[in-house]
Parts: sequence; structure tokens; C-alpha cells
Amino acid sequence: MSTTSPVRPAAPIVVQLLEAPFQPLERLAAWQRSLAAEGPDATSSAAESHFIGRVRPTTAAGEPLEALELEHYPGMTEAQLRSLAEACAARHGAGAVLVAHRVGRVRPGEAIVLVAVQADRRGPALRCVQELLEDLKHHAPFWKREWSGGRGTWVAGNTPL
Amino acid sequence: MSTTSPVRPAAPIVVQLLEAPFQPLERLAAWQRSLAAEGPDATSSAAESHFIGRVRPTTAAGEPLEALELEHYPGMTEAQLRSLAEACAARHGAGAVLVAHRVGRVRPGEAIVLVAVQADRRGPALRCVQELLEDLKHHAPFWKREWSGGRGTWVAGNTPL
Amino acid sequence: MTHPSVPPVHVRLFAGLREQAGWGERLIQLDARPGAQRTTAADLWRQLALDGGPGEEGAELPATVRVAINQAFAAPDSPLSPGDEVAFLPPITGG
Amino acid sequence: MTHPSVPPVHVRLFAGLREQAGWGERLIQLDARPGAQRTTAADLWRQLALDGGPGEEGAELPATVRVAINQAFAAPDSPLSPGDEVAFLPPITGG
Repeated sequence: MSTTSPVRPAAPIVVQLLEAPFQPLERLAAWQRSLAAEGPDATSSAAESHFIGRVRPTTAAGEPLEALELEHYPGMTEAQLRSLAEACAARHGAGAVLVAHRVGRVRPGEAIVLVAVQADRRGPALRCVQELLEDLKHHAPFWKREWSGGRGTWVAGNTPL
Repeated sequence: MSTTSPVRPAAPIVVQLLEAPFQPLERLAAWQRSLAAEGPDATSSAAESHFIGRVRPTTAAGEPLEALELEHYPGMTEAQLRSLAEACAARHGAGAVLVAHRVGRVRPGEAIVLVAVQADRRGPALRCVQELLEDLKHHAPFWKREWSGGRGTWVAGNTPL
Repeated sequence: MTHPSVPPVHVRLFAGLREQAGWGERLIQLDARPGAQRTTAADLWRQLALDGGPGEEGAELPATVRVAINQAFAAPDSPLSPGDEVAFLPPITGG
Repeated sequence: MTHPSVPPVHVRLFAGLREQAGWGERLIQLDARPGAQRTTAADLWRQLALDGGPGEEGAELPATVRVAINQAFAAPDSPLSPGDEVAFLPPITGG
């Protein structure tokens, strides 16, 4: 009804690198609360999609896994995650993005990655989660080492889609 | 290592029709607890994806929405949701599916649908959520009526993807 | 001509169809005379004039209306059996 | 021939590359003589023999190793400037 065309503000992006185990649903609850506190814009949050990745109990070679060690590039990793999330949000017109990623030693069953997107329709929310997940797997500096039987082995590539 | 080929059990499917407002993250927490209680099968839950749909604050015609009324076909709706979820889980080899859907009068901002899938890889989890959401929008008997200005209007079709 | 010993079919309408017809559920006695052609869901739609004015034979079942027999989707030309529950479903708008 | 007034580049290695080389960070003085060709990330890789044995000129930068200059991805043939942080990144395996 206004005669001025509203400028769509840049989507709020939250990036978290976490050194300790985290509960994805608690992070999501805190994220939802923080977005709701910014203003009751129910339109831009009609659709919300999440992905949680957890550490498998076995190595790529099928041995029991003691832990996954995640190395990163402090500074660049956060900047890359933010930049990938911003680009994905802009590409799909998403309203808000959360990326949380563990670093350090992560044990089987623990969450390693959480991606969440709010958008005004289901398509952008679903697609942005999916694309951002692939983007960060290939373009955010993280390196996994599998620990099994007291020996560490660097993982050569990503798990298949 | 066993010589008998293990038969993959049918994925547990949870279907909930809810007459009162629900908190999606609380439903997800309860669902995760119930799956964990069935046995610590961390492999089948390495990937988990969710979708939450909420009621928009305006009608399709752009008027302020008072509420969305959701009619369903008691008995058939639950059976259809279960059947769609089972087919989707089988198609993608997903490990567990949760579908929660409101019925009755739903107010703007309230969650109307929740879909969650656990799988052993991200591809099946993401694809199963996306497909099941489309499936239920087209094949589970639900009908929406928009209430605005005291008048109810049956919605003619689904919102675009 | 009714056959009280034969259970009727239970017809159900939903959403806009229910409101347009002015009713949501009806028990209908099928023609069960020996040799009579078995009634289909599409026949019932015409006989009940669900698309037309009251009292006169109605229009054909539109392609947008889906049929469920005993709470499962079915082809409109499926023959009905005594005791069936047959529902006419307007376009679905869930999720 | 060193030029102490010119800041060195800060070379960083990660994960398998770091362990293979036996070090994770080094300060390297670029050749800053007037007229000298500007050193690229790929030059540094060879000069530091990151793929070869110690002390001898190493192999070419493999296509699987990515270069970051000042914490942003960069082409391997980007010329380095004094004070740059240059990192060699083995294949990424996050998420």
C-alpha cells in the first residue's frame, strides 16, 4: 500500500564455530527467539528448513571410530561460512540463515554441522539448506581426521551425497 | 561380517494430527528421544532434515488473515499421511519419518506442518523431506479456508513452491 | 424400489463441495435389482446432481474432484458395492 | 640477500600438508631486489619443496591444493606482496 518500494534488507546470517558438543534443537530454539525478537515478520518465516549432520560410528574403512578431529583455518573459515551463507541467501531470497559447525574432537553420534534457513516459501528454504550444505563441504576450510585404534587418518574426500 | 544378509526393517513412521498449537522443536526433541530409546543406531541418523511450515499473516488476496481453518477426512488423512511417508522412506532408504499437521483453526505465525527425516546420508534425508512435503500437499486430504473480515474463503490451490 | 436388506452406500462431501451441496453425509441405496448395471462413483455424482441444481440430473464429475472409496483414492468409474463409503474430494490444499 | 626492511610473507599449511612438511607456519622473505620477478604462490610451493624431499627444488603445485592469500581463495599464479599471508589448503572435507 506504500508508494515507496521497500528495500529488502540483507538476510541476518549467524555463523558459529563450536569447540564443545552442542544440542542442535537448543541452537535452533535460540536462533528462532533471536529472529522473533528482531520483529514479528511472520511472512519471511512461513517456511523453515534444517539439516543436522552427526558423526558416524565407523571410519570410511569400516573400523570403529573413536573420534573425528576437525581442523579449520581460524579467521578464514568463519569468513568463508559467512560469505557462502550470504551468497546462498541472496540467490534464493532467503530471510535468515544459521550455520553451526564443530571444530576439534567430535565423538560418534555428536552433531558436527547444523544449517537452518527461514524463507517466505518452502522452495527457497529447502534449496538454500541443500546448497549451503554442499557449498560448505567444498569451500569452507575444514579438514577431518578419523581416529581409530589410536591412529589418526586424514579423510581424503567428502562422503557421497 | 555376518553371513546372513540383514533385512532392513521398515522405517518407523510417526504421524500426528494436532488440534491445538504445537512447538515444532519440542516435537522434534520428543521424536529424537523416542528414536534414541529404540536403540543407539547412530549410523541411520547421521543425517537429519526438517521442514516447518507456518501460517502467513495475509490471505492469498493480500488481506489480513484472522485464521486458517483446516478441514480433513478423519481416518483417511492419517492413513494417507502414513502411506505417503512409508513410500517416501522406502524410495530413499530413509531411517525414520515424522509428520505432524495441524487441523482446525490455525492462527498466523503458528506452525501448520512439520516434516522430519533421519537417514544415513544427507541426500536421502534432504530429498525425502522435500518430496514428502510435496506429496502431502497434493495427496493427503486437507482443505484450507482463509478467514478474513469475518468471511471464510476456501483456498483454490497450493502456494507455489 | 428399495431393498432394505442391502446396506446403503455412505456418501461424504468435503470443504467447498459440502457447502455447495448443503450436506456432508448421506446414505444412498444402490439399485440392487438383479441384472441392474452396478453404480459407479461418477454415476452417483450425476444422480445426486452434485454439480447442478437440485432435483435434476447433474453434470459430469469434474476432473478436479477426486474420488475415495473406503478411504482410499479410487477411479471415478469404479463400481460401488453395498456398504461402501464413497467420498468426493475437492482439490487438496494441505501443508 | 635479505632485505630486513621489507615484511616477510607468512606461509601456512594445514592438515595433511602440515604434517607432511613438518611445520605449519613460516615467515619467508620474498626476493625484493629491484627488477626481480614477483614471487607467486606456486613459486613458493616449489621453492619450499612442499611436495619434494628437503633441500631440493620441489614439484609443481598439485591441482588438488588450493591457495588462499590473506584468507581468501586466490589463483596459484597470483603475485605475492610483502606482508601477505599465503596458505596452502589440501582438499576440504568439512560438513
